[in-house]
Amino acid sequence: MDISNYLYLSAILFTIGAVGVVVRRNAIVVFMCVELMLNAANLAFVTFSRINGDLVGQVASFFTMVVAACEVVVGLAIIVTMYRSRRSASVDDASLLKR
Amino acid sequence: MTTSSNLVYLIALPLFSSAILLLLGRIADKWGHIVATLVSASTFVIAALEFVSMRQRTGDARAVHQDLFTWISVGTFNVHASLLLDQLSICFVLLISGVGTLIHIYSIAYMSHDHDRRRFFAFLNLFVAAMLLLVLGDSYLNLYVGWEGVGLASYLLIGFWNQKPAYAVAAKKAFVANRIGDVGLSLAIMIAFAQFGTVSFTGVAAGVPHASPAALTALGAMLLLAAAGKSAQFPLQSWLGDAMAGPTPVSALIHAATMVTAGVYLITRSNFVFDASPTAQTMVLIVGGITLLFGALVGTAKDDIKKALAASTMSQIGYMILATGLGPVGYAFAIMHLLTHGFFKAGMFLGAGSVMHGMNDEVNMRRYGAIGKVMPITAVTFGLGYLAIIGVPPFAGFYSKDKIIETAFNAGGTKGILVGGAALLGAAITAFYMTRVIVLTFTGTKRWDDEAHPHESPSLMWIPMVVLAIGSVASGFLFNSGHALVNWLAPVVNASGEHDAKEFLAPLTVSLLALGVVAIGVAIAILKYRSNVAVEAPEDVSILTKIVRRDLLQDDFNDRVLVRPGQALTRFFVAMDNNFIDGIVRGVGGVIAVSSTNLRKIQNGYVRSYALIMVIGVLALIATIWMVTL
Amino acid sequence: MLTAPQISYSLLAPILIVLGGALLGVLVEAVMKKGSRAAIQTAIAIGTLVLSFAYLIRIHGQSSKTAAVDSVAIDGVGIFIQGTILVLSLIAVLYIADTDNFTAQASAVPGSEEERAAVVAGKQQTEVFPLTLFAVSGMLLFPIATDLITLFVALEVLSLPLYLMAGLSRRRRLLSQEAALKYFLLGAFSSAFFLFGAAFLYGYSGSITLDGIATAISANSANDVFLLIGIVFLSVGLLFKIGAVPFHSWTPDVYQGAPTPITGFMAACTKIAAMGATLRIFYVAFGQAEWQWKPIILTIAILTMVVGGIAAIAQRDVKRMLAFSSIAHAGFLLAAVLALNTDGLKGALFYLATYGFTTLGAFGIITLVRDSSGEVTDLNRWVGLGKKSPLVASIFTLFLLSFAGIPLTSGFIAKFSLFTGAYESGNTVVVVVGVLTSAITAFFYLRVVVMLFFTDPKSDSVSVVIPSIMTRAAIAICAIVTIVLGVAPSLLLNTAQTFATFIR
Amino acid sequence: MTIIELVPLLGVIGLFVLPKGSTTLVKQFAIGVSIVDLILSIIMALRFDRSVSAMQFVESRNWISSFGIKYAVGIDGIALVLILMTTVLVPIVLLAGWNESENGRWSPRVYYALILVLETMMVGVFAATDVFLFYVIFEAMLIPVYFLIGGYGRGERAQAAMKFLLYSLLGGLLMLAAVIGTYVIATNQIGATFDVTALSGLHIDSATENMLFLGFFIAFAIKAPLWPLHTWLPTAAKSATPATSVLLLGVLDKVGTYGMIRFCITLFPHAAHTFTPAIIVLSLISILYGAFLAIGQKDINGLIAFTSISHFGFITLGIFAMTSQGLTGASLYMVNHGFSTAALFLVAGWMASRRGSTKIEDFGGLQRVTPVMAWAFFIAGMSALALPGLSSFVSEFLVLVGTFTRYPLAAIIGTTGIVLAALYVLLTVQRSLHGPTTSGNESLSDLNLREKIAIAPVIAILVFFGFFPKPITDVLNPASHQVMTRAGVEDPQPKAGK
Repeated sequence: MDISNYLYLSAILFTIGAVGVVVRRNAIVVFMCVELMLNAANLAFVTFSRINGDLVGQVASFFTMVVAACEVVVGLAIIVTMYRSRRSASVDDASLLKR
Repeated sequence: MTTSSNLVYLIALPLFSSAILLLLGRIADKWGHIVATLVSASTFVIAALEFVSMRQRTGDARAVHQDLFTWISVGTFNVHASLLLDQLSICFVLLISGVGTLIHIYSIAYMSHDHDRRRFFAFLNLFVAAMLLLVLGDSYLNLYVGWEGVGLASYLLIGFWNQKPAYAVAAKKAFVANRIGDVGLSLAIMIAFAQFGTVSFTGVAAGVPHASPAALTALGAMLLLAAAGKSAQFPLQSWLGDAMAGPTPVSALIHAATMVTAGVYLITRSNFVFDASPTAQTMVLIVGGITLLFGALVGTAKDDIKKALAASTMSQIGYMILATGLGPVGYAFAIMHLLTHGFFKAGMFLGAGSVMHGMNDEVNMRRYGAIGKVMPITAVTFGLGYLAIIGVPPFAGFYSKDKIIETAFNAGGTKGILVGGAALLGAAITAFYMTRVIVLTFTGTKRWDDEAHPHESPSLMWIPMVVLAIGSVASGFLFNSGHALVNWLAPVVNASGEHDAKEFLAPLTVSLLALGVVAIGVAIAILKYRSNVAVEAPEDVSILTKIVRRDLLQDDFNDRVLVRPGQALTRFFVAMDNNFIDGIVRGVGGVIAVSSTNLRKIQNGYVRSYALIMVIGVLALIATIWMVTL
Repeated sequence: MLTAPQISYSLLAPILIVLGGALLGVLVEAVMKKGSRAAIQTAIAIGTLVLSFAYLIRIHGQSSKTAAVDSVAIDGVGIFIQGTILVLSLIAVLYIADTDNFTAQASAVPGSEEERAAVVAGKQQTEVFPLTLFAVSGMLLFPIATDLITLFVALEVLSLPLYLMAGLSRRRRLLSQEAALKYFLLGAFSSAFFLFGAAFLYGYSGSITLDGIATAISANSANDVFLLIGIVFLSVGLLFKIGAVPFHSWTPDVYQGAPTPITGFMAACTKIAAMGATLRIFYVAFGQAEWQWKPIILTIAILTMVVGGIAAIAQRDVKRMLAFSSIAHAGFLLAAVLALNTDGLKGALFYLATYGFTTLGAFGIITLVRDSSGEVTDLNRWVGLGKKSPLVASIFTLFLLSFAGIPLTSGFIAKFSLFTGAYESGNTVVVVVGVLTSAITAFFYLRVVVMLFFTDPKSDSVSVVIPSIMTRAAIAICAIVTIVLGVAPSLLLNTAQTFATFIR
Repeated sequence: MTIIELVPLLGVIGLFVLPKGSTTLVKQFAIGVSIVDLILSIIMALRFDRSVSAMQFVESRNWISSFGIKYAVGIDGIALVLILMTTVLVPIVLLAGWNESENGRWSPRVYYALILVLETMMVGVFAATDVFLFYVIFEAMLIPVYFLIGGYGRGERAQAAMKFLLYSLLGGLLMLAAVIGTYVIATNQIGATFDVTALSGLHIDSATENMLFLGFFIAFAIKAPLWPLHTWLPTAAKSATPATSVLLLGVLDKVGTYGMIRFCITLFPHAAHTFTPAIIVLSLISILYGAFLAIGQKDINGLIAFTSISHFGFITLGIFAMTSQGLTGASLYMVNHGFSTAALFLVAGWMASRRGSTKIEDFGGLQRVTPVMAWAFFIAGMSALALPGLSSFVSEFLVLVGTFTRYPLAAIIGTTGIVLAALYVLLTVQRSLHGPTTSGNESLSDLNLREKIAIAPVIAILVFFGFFPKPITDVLNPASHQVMTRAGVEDPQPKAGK
């Protein structure tokens, strides 16, 4: 199988993630879409690592995973606080700040 | 050329006297008029002394020059404040200081009841100073200072009673009309500098032979425009009638004897330009001819004695301008008429002032009548002036005006007949309207109210009138005896040797013709106004009369052609400034404000739409980079 | 035989010190009693930053080295930016120490009984100090990182604490939490772009170091789709942080919602760190590919200036206004990226420093203007402040004039040196648009001045609290720096000049 | 030189040291400071060498070394007369506007401080020989004026101040771009410098030169309001206090025309030639447009503002005629306009403060009620219409003559402006001074001694230099010559050579 297909997959995943961020209302789902984008990037890293024949890309994907984990911690904390005060996880409800 | 250090006093004395009177204010009320009169008299004495010493010299040495200081010196533009007294200017200096002094004396009495008499005298002195500077300056720019100075003095004096709106308007009108003329003088000076690199009379005269005809014509035309403004010539004549708003001595001094003749001086002084440019000379002739008829016609319909005299002044100056347009032969006669006119017209104005003084400032001649009986001195002096102006021999006007008519006919060809005919016709009309003035005012039946108590004026007033009357009688003869004035002026106006050109009509023929038409004019006037004069001007008159009464529609014309379009233009500009220019600025501001508000709408508070904007941004970036690089 | 990699700890010490301080702060949170935490945390934060700065000065002579196996570069620009960040965060900490700005208990639901109890108990939020230090350590690392992984990690280290800090406001907690949420979601979104771009750059060059990318670019002159995608996506992450249009939408909302001291900290330090990284990436890695990216950066620079300037006009909230103003300033700063020369770099460094001081000063003033319910940021209620408190209004005016770039303030010299660099490189268009936008921005700054001074105060107007000694000192420092650098900029300009170098 | 700049600044410090509460002391102190400055500048003028065309009293210190920016000052004839005008006008306006500071938003102390700061800057801007220094002061000057208009003006003062500042800033920022451009070119050719003399030796390609010229010119054209960039001026003049208006129109706006001579022509002579036709057309439009709008004005301060626009048209006309008469005339015009506008604004201010209105129609018959004030206004008006014998005549005529020798048609059109000048001055005189006394004006008081002392020197100057402008023209001539040499032009020769 042509290795570039992995890149196409990565791009498709990234696009799905980006579209998800734009169209989904639930903060958790939005956040999951971001994670999907990160993973798309990871896939790209690993693919390129394979193409280039070194390990740098794979190492990078590990770093990404760690960072993504940290992001989850912070993100969930924020989303939960938000949910507690509003009883809603919809990002559209958080629209007091505008204009 | 002789140098002298006295000339400056001619100007400095009245100028300082004026400044002091104005600065001291009320303190000087008691003695201000005396100081002013003495100062004026002293200028006459200085002028007389200069005249005497000038006569003792001969040839080029007659002209006196005084260099005071460098006024402006920028690059090659060098103008000294320096004065020149030559055969031409001494005539004017004597006239100005002499008539000026008489009028100062007259005014002491005439203005004795006015609260602001001191100020009046200060203005009079200011005028004398400016007028003397006008005729003494040795360059066009120096002349220009005096030129505008007399304009200012005239403005101040016309508007002396400026609490009356009409008078204030008249003053403004005079100044503005004069300013249009001043534009001409300014441009003339600029042309002179651009052409010759100098603005002094001698420098320009020296450069004239090298200049192109077009430049000279332009120069001449601009000088003529200047003269037309100052001397109330067509088409800038309309201010003079209104200028009669000023106190009568002012009318006599400024608007009859001196200032209004400055145009004649300017053209005579610039004879080298006009002699070199036949086109400019023809323009002068046309302007003079039109004005002399115009003024005369207007004079026939005026009921206001001062305005009648003003119209007459306009007409008489038309004669002078006409004469200057006739070339070297004409200048001397123009000046001669100017001097005799100075006497008789000033005398008549003072006479009119005297009548008004006795008649509670009534100016309508229809309310006069039979005043000769109660004011004999006034009547006699006025009468002598009258005889002079209509040109009855041997009074002054006969000599000067006949010479002009004669010279006009002798100009040759169609031109000669045209201008000569105009001059002759003017003489007839002059005779008509002046007779009308005399008949309406001094003879006939009394038409004034009982409240008026006409009485002879005090001696301070009638003495100047008598002096001027003597001048009206004798001056013409004196000037003409042995061509005294012609010869005197010859070095200045280059008139030598041209006098014996071919004659179209003999002098005697001209005199007889003139006397003939004058007699006709007088006769008609007497017949028409001998009796049955209505106190109110009749309304059922021909359309022609109405037009003449409206000063031949000069104001209507100005109103339609200048004032209203000017006002419309002003309104247009104001609207343009508020709406268009500021509007553009506001428009730009508005566009920014609107875009700002719209940008606020994009900031709608929804995270998802922010993310969408980012995505769109990314896509746009990719698209851009794609287009640029591939 | 494997050898341990050479780390050069001494060169990394400033970052390590800050990290250490942060960890210490966490320990303090865990161990110490509530009452004494605030003072200790303040002391630790200030001490850490001072120590770090001192260490930075010690090592600044050794610049132009790489450390940690070439993953960070200790060069002129890095040192300068680190120094600026340290000084500015020190000032920010002075504001933060005024803990009245932070929620008593972040976990309590706004308006709940629990929150009221916490307030009554006099509880004070002190987690903000270690968070700040963590963010600072990320900021210190971000501009000196020379490989894509370090960059990404540093980006997250600086961002994650900020997401939290944005939600810690004592008053208007709903807004604050919303700001945190928006900042977090969009920040994570942009991080994903950054990472995706990094992956493609790695794919293009086979290296994750900036040097390697630069080498690859100079080796292949042909356009490569990987390179283009890499540049665009990586730029998105960076442009998001510096708040460039169209990646700016978070700025006004977050600036408005976050506690004002944090807003100041973000506006000044984050922007400097992000700008430092941007400059490094574009100068070092993409320098050879300028024909590919210059058009888009030019477009974005112009868009950023214009949109920032225009949108600010209609703002009614002073913090939102300053947010848009910071967007416009980001546009100006992008001119330095376009310049791609030493003068541009010098200008940018000077600009960042002066802008940081002015911004912190301005936000400091905002913390002082209050009514009974807390800070008042509605501009309409600032009307007539000049009458009530001339000194505060005057100092605020000074900052505004500096923003507007009026001569004799530091902002003017900054603008001048920045545009000089841009002009030198032939980017006349950006200079002209820049000066025109400056006029637009001047309009809304001056409108505030009009409100402050030329309009009469309304009855319901606000009061100016007497600031604590620390806030007072912070504002004073900012004001003095703004004036001094306006009148005698040589002090800093010469430094910026000597430090305006990158190593690869 | 520096001392003259510093004295007012020290005065400002002094102002704040003075004990609180005593307004009179503050006023006396400020006037004292400005008089000391006047004396110093007169001493400088006496030591000025008229035979030298180079800069004198030169001082130079490094300021921002990394850009080659220097604190460099020095004066030539044009700068000298403008500085003198400034130092003369400041004490006069302070004395004239004795009570103006009391109705402001802030204390008189601030008012006097602002004016003294402004004086420092005004002197500095004319003396600066470093383009950057010039620019810095040029822009910084806006701030005190902004506060003077906004804080002590009347009517829509905040908006007026805003409009003024935005216009000026916009121009200033365009100029900044041009300054940067010039600097970059200098760096490439001769090294980092902002010295105006050094910069004038640059070789710039013509497209760039044109752009740079425009950058400078637009800034100056806004400052010196040239049509159509003038609309801020009437608004500002209507709102500012008389003293501020005098300094704004009399001095600050001169920086615009001064800059055209000092920078536009000197640095970019070729571009100056390229744009001359356009600028002359704009000048002519300004002359006529300003005059027409002056005629249509109902507000007395607006009227003065529009007359100034007309006069600035003359000044730019003279400058870009590029003849020695035009340049010297224009420089002289700047001074004369300063004084005649000062007279107009001060008297108009007194009239307005007495009557409580600035509408021309509210006056009327003042000649009878307050003769001295009426006379002062009249003389100022005469100066505005350039009556011979007053100094403005000399300058206006020089400008026109200078223009005529090169562009006759422009001079002819410009000359018609003098008729309009007569109209707008006399119409105003007629409406405000003449006619019957309008009700409400019967009991207005005439000028008091302080006001007389303030206005007398202005009128004396107008009259004296009308008759004897040589002291000024002698100082200006070498400077004009220098400018023309730099621009590579010579006076046209008389056409009819001898």
